[in-house]
Amino acid sequence: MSAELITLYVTAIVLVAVTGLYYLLVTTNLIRAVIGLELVTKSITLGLILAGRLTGKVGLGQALAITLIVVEVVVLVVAVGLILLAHRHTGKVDTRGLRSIKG
Amino acid sequence: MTPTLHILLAICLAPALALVLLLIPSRARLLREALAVIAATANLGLVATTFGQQSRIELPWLGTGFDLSLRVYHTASFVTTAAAGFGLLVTLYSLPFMRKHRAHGAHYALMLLSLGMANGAVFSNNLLLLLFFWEGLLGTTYGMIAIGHAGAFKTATKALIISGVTDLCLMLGIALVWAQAHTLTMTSLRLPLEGTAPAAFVLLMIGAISKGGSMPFHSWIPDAAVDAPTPFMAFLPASIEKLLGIYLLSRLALDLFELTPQSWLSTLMMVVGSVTILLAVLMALIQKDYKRLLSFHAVSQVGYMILGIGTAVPIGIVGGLFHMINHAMYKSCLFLTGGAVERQAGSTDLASLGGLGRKMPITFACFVVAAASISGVPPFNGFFSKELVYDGALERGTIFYLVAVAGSFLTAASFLKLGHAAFLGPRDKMHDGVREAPGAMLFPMLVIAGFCIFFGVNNAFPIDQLIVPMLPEHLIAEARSAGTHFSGWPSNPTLVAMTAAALLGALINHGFGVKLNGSGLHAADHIHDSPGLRWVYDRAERRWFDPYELFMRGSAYFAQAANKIDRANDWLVVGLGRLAQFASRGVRAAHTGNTSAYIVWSLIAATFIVIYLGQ
Amino acid sequence: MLTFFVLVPLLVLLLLNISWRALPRIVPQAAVLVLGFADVVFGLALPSLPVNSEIPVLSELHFGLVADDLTRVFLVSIGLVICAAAFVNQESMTTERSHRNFCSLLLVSLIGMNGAVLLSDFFSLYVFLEVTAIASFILIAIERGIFAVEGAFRYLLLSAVAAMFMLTGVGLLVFTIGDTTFSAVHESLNVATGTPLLLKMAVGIFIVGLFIKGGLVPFHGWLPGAYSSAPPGVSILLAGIVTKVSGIYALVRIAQDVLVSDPSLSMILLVAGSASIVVGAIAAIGQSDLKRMLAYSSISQVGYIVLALGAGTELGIVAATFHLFNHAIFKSLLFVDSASVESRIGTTDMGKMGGIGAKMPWTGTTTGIAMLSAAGIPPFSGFWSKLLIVLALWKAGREGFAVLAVVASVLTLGYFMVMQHRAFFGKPSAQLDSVKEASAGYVVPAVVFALITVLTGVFFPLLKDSPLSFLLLNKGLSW
Amino acid sequence: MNDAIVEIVMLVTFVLMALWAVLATKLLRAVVALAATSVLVTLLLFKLDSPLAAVFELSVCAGLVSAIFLGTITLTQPENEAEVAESAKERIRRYWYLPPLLLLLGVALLQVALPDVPTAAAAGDDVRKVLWTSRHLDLLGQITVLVAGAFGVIVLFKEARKNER
Repeated sequence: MSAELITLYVTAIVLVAVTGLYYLLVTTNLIRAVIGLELVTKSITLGLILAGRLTGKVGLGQALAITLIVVEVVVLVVAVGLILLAHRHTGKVDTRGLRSIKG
Repeated sequence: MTPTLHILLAICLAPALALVLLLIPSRARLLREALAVIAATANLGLVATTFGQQSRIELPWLGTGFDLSLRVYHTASFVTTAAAGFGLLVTLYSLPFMRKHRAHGAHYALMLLSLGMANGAVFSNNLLLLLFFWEGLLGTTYGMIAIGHAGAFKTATKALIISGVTDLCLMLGIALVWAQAHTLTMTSLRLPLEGTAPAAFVLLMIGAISKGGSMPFHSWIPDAAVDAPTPFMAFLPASIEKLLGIYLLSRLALDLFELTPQSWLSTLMMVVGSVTILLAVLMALIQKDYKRLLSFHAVSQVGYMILGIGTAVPIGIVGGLFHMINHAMYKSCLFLTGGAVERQAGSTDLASLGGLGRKMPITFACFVVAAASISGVPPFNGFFSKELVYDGALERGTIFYLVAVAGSFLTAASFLKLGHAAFLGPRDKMHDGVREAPGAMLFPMLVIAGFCIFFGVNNAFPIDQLIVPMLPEHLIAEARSAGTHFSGWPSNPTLVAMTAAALLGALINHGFGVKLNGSGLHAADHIHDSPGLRWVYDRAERRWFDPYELFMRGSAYFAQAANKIDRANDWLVVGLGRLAQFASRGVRAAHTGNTSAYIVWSLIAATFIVIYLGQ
Repeated sequence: MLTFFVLVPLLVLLLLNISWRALPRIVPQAAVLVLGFADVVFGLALPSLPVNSEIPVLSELHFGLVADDLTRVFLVSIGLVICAAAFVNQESMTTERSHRNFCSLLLVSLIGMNGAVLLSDFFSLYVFLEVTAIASFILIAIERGIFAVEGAFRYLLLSAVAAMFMLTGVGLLVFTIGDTTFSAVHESLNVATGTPLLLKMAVGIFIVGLFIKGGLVPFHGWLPGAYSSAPPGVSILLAGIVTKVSGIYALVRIAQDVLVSDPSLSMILLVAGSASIVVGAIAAIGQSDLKRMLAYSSISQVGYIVLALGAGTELGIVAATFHLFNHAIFKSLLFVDSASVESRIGTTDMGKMGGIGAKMPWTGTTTGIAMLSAAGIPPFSGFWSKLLIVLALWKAGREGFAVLAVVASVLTLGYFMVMQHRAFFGKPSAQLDSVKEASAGYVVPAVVFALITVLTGVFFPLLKDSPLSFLLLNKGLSW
Repeated sequence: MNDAIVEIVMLVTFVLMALWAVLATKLLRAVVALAATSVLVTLLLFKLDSPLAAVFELSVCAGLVSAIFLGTITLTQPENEAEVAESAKERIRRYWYLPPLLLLLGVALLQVALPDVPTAAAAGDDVRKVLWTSRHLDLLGQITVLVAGAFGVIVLFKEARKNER
């Protein structure tokens, strides 16, 4: 792999992570926030594999990525469950409905 | 029992039983009371059997080379036995007195805890360990005041702050000792008073005399007298804290530092003692509340002890130490009579009392013995210790002697007033149904009054057997070579005559006052109104001489633009509270409930961390 | 060892849920209590247990587990807090089914925490912390109220951000040395003459994730909401142990085994610790809700632990661990007490409690003990750990931070006094006339914790030479 | 060379798909874009010699996750178009500082990371072997996580519906 290609990989990973994080922060829709979260997870998966590939530990990278995918999907399921509950209470999937605990 | 186990048990048993006591539900009141009495008795037994033992116990701590060492020796046995004795008597007294109190269990638990702490403080042979127990005692003091009536919280806080500050002084003093001697083991300390040692001495002395309740660290005691339960007053400020404070002071003056009569520190102590004697007794004279009057005497009398020990001559020291034990007796006895009056007559306001002597004869008799004792009437114990102190003071300077005698005069005058107002004179109709206090309350009073007489008539026993062995060898040798006799009738007839004159003067003054002002309660008003003193009193009543109040008031002026609060105490609590609340409101306003904002905080901080690491 | 702490609970968890309906309520409850108690017992007795696997099939595998004194302290704390949570939950949870789910999730949480304190690998740490975190999200929302959902979702989002940081750190570790075990990272950090910047950065970024999970200022946004909206039993679990294992345990482990006395790490810890102490205490003063005040107080106390780690010395680590143990005890105790008050008057608003101490003496007294311990008043255990913290900072030449720690103690005392004054002291209002002491399920754990606080405090001087000396990590300390 | 161009195209598409997921006005399209991003990650994983992880990514992320999202969208109320546009405007006004901040974080990472890029190594150990020999603790973790997820479904979904009835 050439150095330029690696730079490109890293740039793409950082860009997607930044996009996802930005989206997570600014959106008022709970589902969209979770979509932002998923984007970051994807870039991290790719990053782990890339890191493993570059140090010659593809197996390690894959092992970590698989565990990561399983863990994150369960987090997603719980998040969706919470969103549905919030929807049941407030009738919306809006972050502004979840701002009552403060101070 | 090995000595180690014995001493550890003496320190831990009472607190442990206190915890057990708290576990007993409040419905099983009798069980609680029984346990409290058993614990106090066991404590007395444990410490009394250490008499005659000599041992040191080292508990290595954290493997640091820093030993928590305890030491059993005559002085410690004596002081703890006295403390335990008072503990037991006050416990007995509390049985009827505290029966209906809502914090019944906490009272006994805190008393037992205090006993354990006091034992620990006296047995510790390491200044840091002593500090630990000292602070623990501060905590129990706080608790015991706070369980008084609803407003006692404030007084408790005042006590906590004053004692906290002086304990900080103690801490600094210990640090200075460490810096100079590189050890905190008390038996291996003997610092010459040079370099930073005088500063250390003064700081440690502040800690000691503040526990003793000397001016200017006294101001919480009169407040506590009104707010806290009476047994507390008889227990901590009147006896245990005095014993501890004077114990530490004597250790400072006798062992830890090389204090000589030539040293300016000796003079300083004598000045503090004299000022305390005079100012506090002047305040006591004008009080119109039984317990508050007594509490100012508790302050005043500690002045005699400081004066006596401060003289740094054997006879004065013996007098100071003897006065310590005597004072603990008659003052707790007086507080107990105060409590009996409060319980039976429902008030301690002298204006509403009167003529109780016939209704409560035994209480009155105990009062008379204790009052005669505190005024220094022969042959009660107070007379002999005061004479010793006078002797020592005269050796160092006539002015100190005169102040001490003047204090005696005023003491006698104020007790004549108190006895007259409470027990003699016309009886209020309200008190027709008043009866003598129950036996459990009379018993401790009688025992203590008996000791007052015994220690007076037979003063050779306490002085020669208990007090003199507390002195270091070289002082005993010095006294022996000078042919000084401590016990028996005072050797200087001039001093006795002076005392007699002072007491007689007090009696005449009282008669004069009663005639002038019409009643026993107002018998001291002419002193109050006399030209020079009136100005002082007016200001004292406005608490000008209370450093705590002064400090608080100063802060209040500073903040008057912000809020109009006359009591400086309130300002500190409320003002600092407001400041904290204001800051808190700012912090809380930042927590808007917006999750994104929280994540952004984290990201900003994370950016800083990454940049910092990247350098 | 793994068998005891991870496999057995997992097996029990599965068994409990296979035969779902047949089991009476007491069975899952008992299972949690037994397993939690086993944690305490094994934690106390661990040195005599074999470190490698006992099961023949698994004996080939080496899990790279650690079982030092730090682990033991945590195992004991985990067991104690889990038992308390189960006790309190037994009383407070109304429906049968949510109680069973609660017990099962408690077991999940137990597995996650046991695993987390035993392992020695950055990525496995992430996995087990996520296990604990997921159990916590569900537990917070187990009664499905809107506030609980909000608290849980906020926790989930910030926890996800934390996971991102941790994974970025792991990614960088794989990228630089191709290994994620503690020992490998430690060796690589020491081998090079100049510490490789990227490697340190990787650990640093991982630590940012731990900061979020541990709720340090300014990473703490989720914590007050999660603590105060959770059901009583869950608050105890979260405040007592979950955030400590997920954030602080790993920090201690890294400070002890990986980045040993690294100056830049020390600086970060010191700054984050001080910020947490001050901001947490100030925010706590203004709270009117008991649980929320306790949550901010938690932030402040965690600040002390991190500050002690920032000293960068062995004494600092000992002080941090001991304070952590104490904190687990007294903070759980405070949450147990808030639960018992809530069980009687149905609210945690301190304005409505005035003078409840007179009506609920056990609760009032134990709260007082916990409060004094938290403020560092002798002879309670908190005094000793705070003393050790201040000493550690002073010895490390961080005098300014030592002074800060002492001064902030006054703030701690301040907000607890406000709390005591408003909630427990004073004259009970007329509405509270019929209030009685809470039931045994609350009082028993409260008294046990209070006893631990008092006994540890009183006998601390003897701790060094006792079988409990592992609480001080068995270090040969010198001042 | 040809190979590299394919990878570059895939990377660019990956970024574009992520941007589409973010910019899509309709939630449904955003989910589809997310699935597409997932597919591209799968392809990139294949390119990086990680077939097993790729399969996982495809089945779990592109499949299961999308299904979960679709289910959520159908269960909840649709968004109001005007509100979405409004909030998009507000977000630019309020959070203008975020992209620079995040980029700063990213660039800081890149700056540190890039100088040390190791020379590419050949594909090494086998993933199954790694999983079973040195990462079995993670497997235990996975099992527990899945159990926890099952409880999440029980607690958060199942009972919610029961109560609604």
